[in-house]
Amino acid sequence: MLDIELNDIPDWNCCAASIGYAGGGELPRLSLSARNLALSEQHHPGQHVVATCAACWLATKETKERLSHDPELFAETNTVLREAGLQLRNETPVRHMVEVLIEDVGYDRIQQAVRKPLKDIKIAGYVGCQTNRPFGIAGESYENPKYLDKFVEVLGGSPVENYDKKVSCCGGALIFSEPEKSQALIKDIIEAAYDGGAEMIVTPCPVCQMNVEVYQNHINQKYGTKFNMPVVYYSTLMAVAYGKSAKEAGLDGQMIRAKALEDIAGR
Amino acid sequence: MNDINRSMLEQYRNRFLREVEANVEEGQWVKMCMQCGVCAGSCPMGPYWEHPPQELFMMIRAGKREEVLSSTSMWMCTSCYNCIVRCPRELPITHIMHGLATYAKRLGLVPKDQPTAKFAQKFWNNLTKKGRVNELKLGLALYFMNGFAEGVKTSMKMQDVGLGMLKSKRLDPLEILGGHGVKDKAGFQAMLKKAEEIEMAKIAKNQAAGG
Amino acid sequence: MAEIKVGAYICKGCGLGERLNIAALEGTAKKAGKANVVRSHDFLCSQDGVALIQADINQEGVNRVMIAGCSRRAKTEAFNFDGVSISRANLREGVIWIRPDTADAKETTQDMAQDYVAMSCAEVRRMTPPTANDKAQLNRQVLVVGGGISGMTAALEIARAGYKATLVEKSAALGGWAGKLYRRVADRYPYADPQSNGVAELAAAIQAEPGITVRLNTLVARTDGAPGRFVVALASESGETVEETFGAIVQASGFNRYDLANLPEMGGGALPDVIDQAGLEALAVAANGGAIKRPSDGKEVTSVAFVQCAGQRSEKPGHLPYCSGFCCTTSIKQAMYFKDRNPDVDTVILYTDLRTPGVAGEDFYRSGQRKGVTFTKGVVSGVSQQGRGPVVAFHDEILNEDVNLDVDLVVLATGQVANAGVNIDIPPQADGQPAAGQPVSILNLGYRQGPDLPQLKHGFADSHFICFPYETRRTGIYTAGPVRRPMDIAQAQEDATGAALKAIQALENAGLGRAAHPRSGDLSFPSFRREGCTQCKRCTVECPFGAIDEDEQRYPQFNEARCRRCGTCMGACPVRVISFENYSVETVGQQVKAVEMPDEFSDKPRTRILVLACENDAYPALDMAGQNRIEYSPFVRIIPVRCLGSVNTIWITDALNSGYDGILLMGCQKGDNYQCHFVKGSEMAHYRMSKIGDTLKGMNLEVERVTTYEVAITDIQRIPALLNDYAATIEKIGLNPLKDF
Amino acid sequence: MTDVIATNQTILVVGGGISGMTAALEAAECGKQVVLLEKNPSTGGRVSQLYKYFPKLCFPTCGLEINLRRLKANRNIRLLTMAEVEQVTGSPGDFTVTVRIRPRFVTEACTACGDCAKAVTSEFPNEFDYGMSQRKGAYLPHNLAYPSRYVLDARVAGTAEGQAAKAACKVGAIDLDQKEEVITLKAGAIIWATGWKPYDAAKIQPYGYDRFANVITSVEFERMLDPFGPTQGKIRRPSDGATPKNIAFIQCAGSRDRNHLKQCSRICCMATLKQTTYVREQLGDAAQSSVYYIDIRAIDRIDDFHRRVKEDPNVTFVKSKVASITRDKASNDLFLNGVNTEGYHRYSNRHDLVVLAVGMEPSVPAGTIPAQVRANPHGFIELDPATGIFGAGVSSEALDVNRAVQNATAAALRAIQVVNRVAGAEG
Repeated sequence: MLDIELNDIPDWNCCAASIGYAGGGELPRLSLSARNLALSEQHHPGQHVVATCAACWLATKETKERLSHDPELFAETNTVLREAGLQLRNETPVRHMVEVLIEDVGYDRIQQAVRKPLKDIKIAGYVGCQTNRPFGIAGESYENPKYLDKFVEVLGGSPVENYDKKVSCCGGALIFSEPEKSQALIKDIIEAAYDGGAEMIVTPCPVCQMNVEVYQNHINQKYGTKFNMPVVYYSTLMAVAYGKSAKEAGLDGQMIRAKALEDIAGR
Repeated sequence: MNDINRSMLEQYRNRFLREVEANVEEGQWVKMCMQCGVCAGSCPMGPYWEHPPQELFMMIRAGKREEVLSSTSMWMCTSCYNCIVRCPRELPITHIMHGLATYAKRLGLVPKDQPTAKFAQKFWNNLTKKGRVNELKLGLALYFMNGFAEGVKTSMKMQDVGLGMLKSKRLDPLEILGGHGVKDKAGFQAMLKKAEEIEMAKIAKNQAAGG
Repeated sequence: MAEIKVGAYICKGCGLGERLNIAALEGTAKKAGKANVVRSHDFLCSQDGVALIQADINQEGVNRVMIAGCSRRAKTEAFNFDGVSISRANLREGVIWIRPDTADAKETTQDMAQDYVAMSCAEVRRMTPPTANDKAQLNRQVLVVGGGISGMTAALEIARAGYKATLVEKSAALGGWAGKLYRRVADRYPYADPQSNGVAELAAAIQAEPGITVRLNTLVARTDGAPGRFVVALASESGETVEETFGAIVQASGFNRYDLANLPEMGGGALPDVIDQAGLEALAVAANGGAIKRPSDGKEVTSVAFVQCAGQRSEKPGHLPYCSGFCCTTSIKQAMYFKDRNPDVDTVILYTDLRTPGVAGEDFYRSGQRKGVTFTKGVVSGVSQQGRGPVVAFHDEILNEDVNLDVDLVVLATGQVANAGVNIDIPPQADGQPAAGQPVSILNLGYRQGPDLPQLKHGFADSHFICFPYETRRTGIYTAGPVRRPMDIAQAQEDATGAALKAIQALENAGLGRAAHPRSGDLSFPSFRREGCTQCKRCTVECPFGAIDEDEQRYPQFNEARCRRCGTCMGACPVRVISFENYSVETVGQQVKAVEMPDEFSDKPRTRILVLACENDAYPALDMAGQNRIEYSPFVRIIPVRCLGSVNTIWITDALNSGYDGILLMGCQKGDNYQCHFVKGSEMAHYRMSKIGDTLKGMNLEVERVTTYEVAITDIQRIPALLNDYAATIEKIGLNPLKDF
Repeated sequence: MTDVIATNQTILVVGGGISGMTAALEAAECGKQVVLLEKNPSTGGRVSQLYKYFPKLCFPTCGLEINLRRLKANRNIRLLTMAEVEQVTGSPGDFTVTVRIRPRFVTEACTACGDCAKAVTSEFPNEFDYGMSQRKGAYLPHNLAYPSRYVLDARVAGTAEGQAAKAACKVGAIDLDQKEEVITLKAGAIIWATGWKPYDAAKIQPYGYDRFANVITSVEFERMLDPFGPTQGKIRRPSDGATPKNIAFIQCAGSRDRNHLKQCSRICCMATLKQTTYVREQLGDAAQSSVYYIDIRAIDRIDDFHRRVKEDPNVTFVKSKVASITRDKASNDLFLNGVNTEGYHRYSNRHDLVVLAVGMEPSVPAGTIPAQVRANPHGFIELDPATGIFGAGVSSEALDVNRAVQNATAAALRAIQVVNRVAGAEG
């Protein structure tokens, strides 16, 4: 529909997100993403590496950046890659899916493709951390990025203006090791969305999506709140707006069902 | 106290800053801190830090080796990068926190039962086994990480989450059969082994040279 | 001297024509004003209007021009005629803009305007176009006192501008403190490393500069005269003294080292390995790139602590209450001496506020950090000797704990003590010699008011003005470098260059007999009637600029080139023998008298209030009140004065005798934070007016009838309010009983 | 057509703020010919927008009045307003400068009587008040504006209001046909005194200047104190006009920060200490001031002033760079979040007004000057006599007024050295 074609990096490996550090040191961690980049250069020369996950994008892009600024580290990485029969030229642009949508496709074309505008749905655009920092989307500020709101707008929804917790952290991987502390953060994120009059939260980050959605019961138990806030991935919004069925849009995958979207998809 | 720790103590005596610069990821940035505290104020886990980053940096300069490396503080980092983007002096604080954590772990100074340390280790083990993370195994391992009894409680507590995610097909039940990982496992693991070697070689050098 | 011919020109523009009876004003100018030529014009500041006036000057021989229209502060460039005296009756800002355009205000407004016309005619009739004094002479030679980096720079910059400089240094070599530095702080991007102190290069440049004469081992034995004709006796070590004349003087006498013995609690003077920054420079010079060794046992220094603000920023006796500004970067630089050679040396800088301002400062700070210098925010409680070396006890402000730091060497960052010579505010002994404990004089001025420059604060000979850092109370003598204010080398060189310009400007002005700032270009200067003078010395004592000496017969000697034309002497003179060609007891006194006093049979309101307003602040504020159409009493008659210091009490008594009901003086803020542009003028006026109370009682008058206010140029709303309140007060106490005598 | 007599012995001064005026006056009072350019309609620059100077707490207009009197009296200086340098070619002793002059639509004939302003109704954000107030389309920039001539805003010049203004002017000073013109003139030496502008506070995102009404800048705070300013001299909260009781001052707002200006702007600490005295003077014990700082840089004698302020029980100092500001929607109060690094104390302090001590940015970054100058990467001019172009005031370094004037006086001599060499060569 927006004619973007993605192909898997053959035999990709996990980037260790930003939690590998207890086990692996600097070089082992960097080599993980370096391997993916090397594979991409080998199998899809000239293609961009596009990540749909914030953590993957950040880890991969950071690797690219640090290796290009640190010759010694770059050399060591290649020594390491040789063990896997690989070599890295480090020439591949690393991009986030959102970047591709905004910069290559553009809001206009995203809008043109809309079949079922998300009318009268108030949506809090929760950008989170790693899609936003330290790289972020060109031209956006760290504290109050606007692209997700624009996104909601072009899909026909109405964004929550200056959503207070737009870029605050959901605890990321610490949701596992420090559940109480992380859930406290999540509580604020959802609370702020309700304050802004949101019916649902949209996010470009899978980690955020999961963390903010799946722990609402626990938060309700602990804090006596009555949260029942759907949290959807931005692609879900697009799918619905572009006329896909609830199933195709993966709405059945929501633990907290996004009724408003299901209705539109059902029409 | 393990051997590396013992010999590092020997080599660096009271010059902890030099030790950090030589052995900790991005450690050479520590000296650039001007104690404005913007990192400490920007951290989402702020309230739980025993010593916030800027204070850790001051402690490093003051040679408080034991206190720093056995602190739980750097394990509070959620990698949200807020400190990095706000730091007026360009310190890659997130990485320094990760680096301190790694170093503390190598020196065997991590406080017992530090949950993030344990989880991060489990995550790493899980990942390095096959090159990809098996979420369900990781999940289970995680819930049992504090021993059996605790584990039962946790998994009960988390049951709905687990089931809910199964229902919503977020976790592929097949994964329990360990279906899914990199094909070139040998190369993958050789790569990681080599990387580890190179780093440990450096550290060994510093042990000898004292930075 | 051609006969006086007054031309009165009345403008009808800006609504004056509509609001005022111009014919009546012309009448006033003719009758009361005795103007020889009277004309009105629709738009006097137009080319046509200006041409009209110029034509009268050329053809009619008009040599006194009275312009009634806008304020003297407006259209100054248009009404700028050579060879004639000009006065301005302020009918716009001063009358129609501050009065309502109503029927019942019409008469009082007109009265106001007519009085101002009469006053300006009276004033201009008593003015003569000033001619520069005949003693004016151009001398392109500048004396620079002090051969440190400031003095060397000043001399070089003066010579490079095509003037001549004589550089006098008391020691045997040029360079001063800078010459003793191993390296100086970087003065160019990237502001990263210590660099050569630059003294050798400067000295070579001075050598090569034919315009500069260097005199080493030489002191200034005596300085007489004035800008353009300073006569200076230079005494060399050998005892011979030469006399030279100079157009202006730059004093770059620098600073003295703070005495470490004042800091025993820090080990100052007591512990061998506790030194000051100058001490460390000496060690570094001795090491000459090698390892720096500590004094006590010559051990190579492996750890050093720098204690910032040692004996500074503190009210304790013997301490310096100020921050010397340069010490933070200097300590960073000195820490680099160690780090650049051996990164393993531990260097700690203990500070409370790290003061590295600007681009240069912050870059240098970062560079220090990059080189591994440790910066600790800590308050040092003391330094003691324990075993082999000193131990610094301090409270770490960040980690909030007390620490004892063992080091090989401690460097105390002590401050600069100004070397400004004798403090002339401390009265000399009976024999005229400086009071005990006073340092030796630097300039040995033969001035009535003392041998050196007045000091501002903490012993520094600085200007009090933010906008005018080179304002000096001894015209033609400018301080530069740390004698003016604590500063580093880069600033001192900037400062020296600025002072060099002021010196050149002073000698050029002196050559033309022109006043220096703030009355720049004024050619008039005070003269006195010798036969009338009672030798009371008030003028010589009260001159804010020490411009007036006493000659052999103890008469005042005016040294016009030193004079700043404020008129404080004129205000001081009890027998009124001092006057300027264009500003005198007469020019103001006659304005006071020119105001029409309605007699007891008049049906007009009879209150009249005389306002003597400082032309620098009060008068502009009044203009701006007009600009904003803020109303005030129609009974005030305002006369601008050069400075409240020039107000002679005769004006007050004459005014009261001629029937004014009250007199208001408006001058600038006095006291420690004085804003008076002539330093003491406002102060003097307040003092003199405080004395007038008795006179008033003698005349059976209420003290309120003479009131003095401190105002500022920003009191655009306050001043009209003050005038109105005062008018109300006068209403309350009633008319002046002397009115109708 | 503006005609200017200038030779290769003329000194061109670019910028009519206090540094440029000083350089021009000091040179002219040495007998030199000077052309002074100012891009705004009137001289005075940044300092004319300040309420008081530190540490004397005296009024900038006081010194401005003196300088204006010197300027009016001096025939060696030719002042061109609304003029900007387009290009400089040539070499020391022989520069050719092209200058673009925007139309004022009001001629020298103007008497500043104000009739035109009465005839014009439309209003525009007042630049002099940083847009905190409105001004007429025909206006005198401020009380001490010099030249004392009105300005007709280009946006009304072409309209019926322009005609109305023209009709209202009895002295025929309004010329609606004025066009932008470009002139070229000679100069022997150039003094570059284009000064500074406040750093754009909106770029400091964590402080929400662009989102929160009660977060203002230090320069805006100065304007509030002017009786003729946007709040008639009263300290007020923009959100509701209420009098603040608990004011925060945030230091290094845009300075000492790799995300913004790397340099320390030098003046901000003193400006804040000064502004706490405004609060004390106007609100007494009814208001508290809190200063959030990294280092208080009160150099030399000025440290006395620093100590005096510290003695004020209503002023507290917190060693901390504030991490972020959040707003209480109901009250529009602000929460400053951060850590006091002296002993690690977390805070989330409530304030009802926040003043950002914004840094100094060169108005014309040295790298963009249309001439050969020696520039450092921070955008300031470094001394290089070989160029014949000399920085004066803040175009050469972040300076306070006193140091800027000192620096401008030095620049005047450097320029004189060049033209005197020319004079010498030409005999």
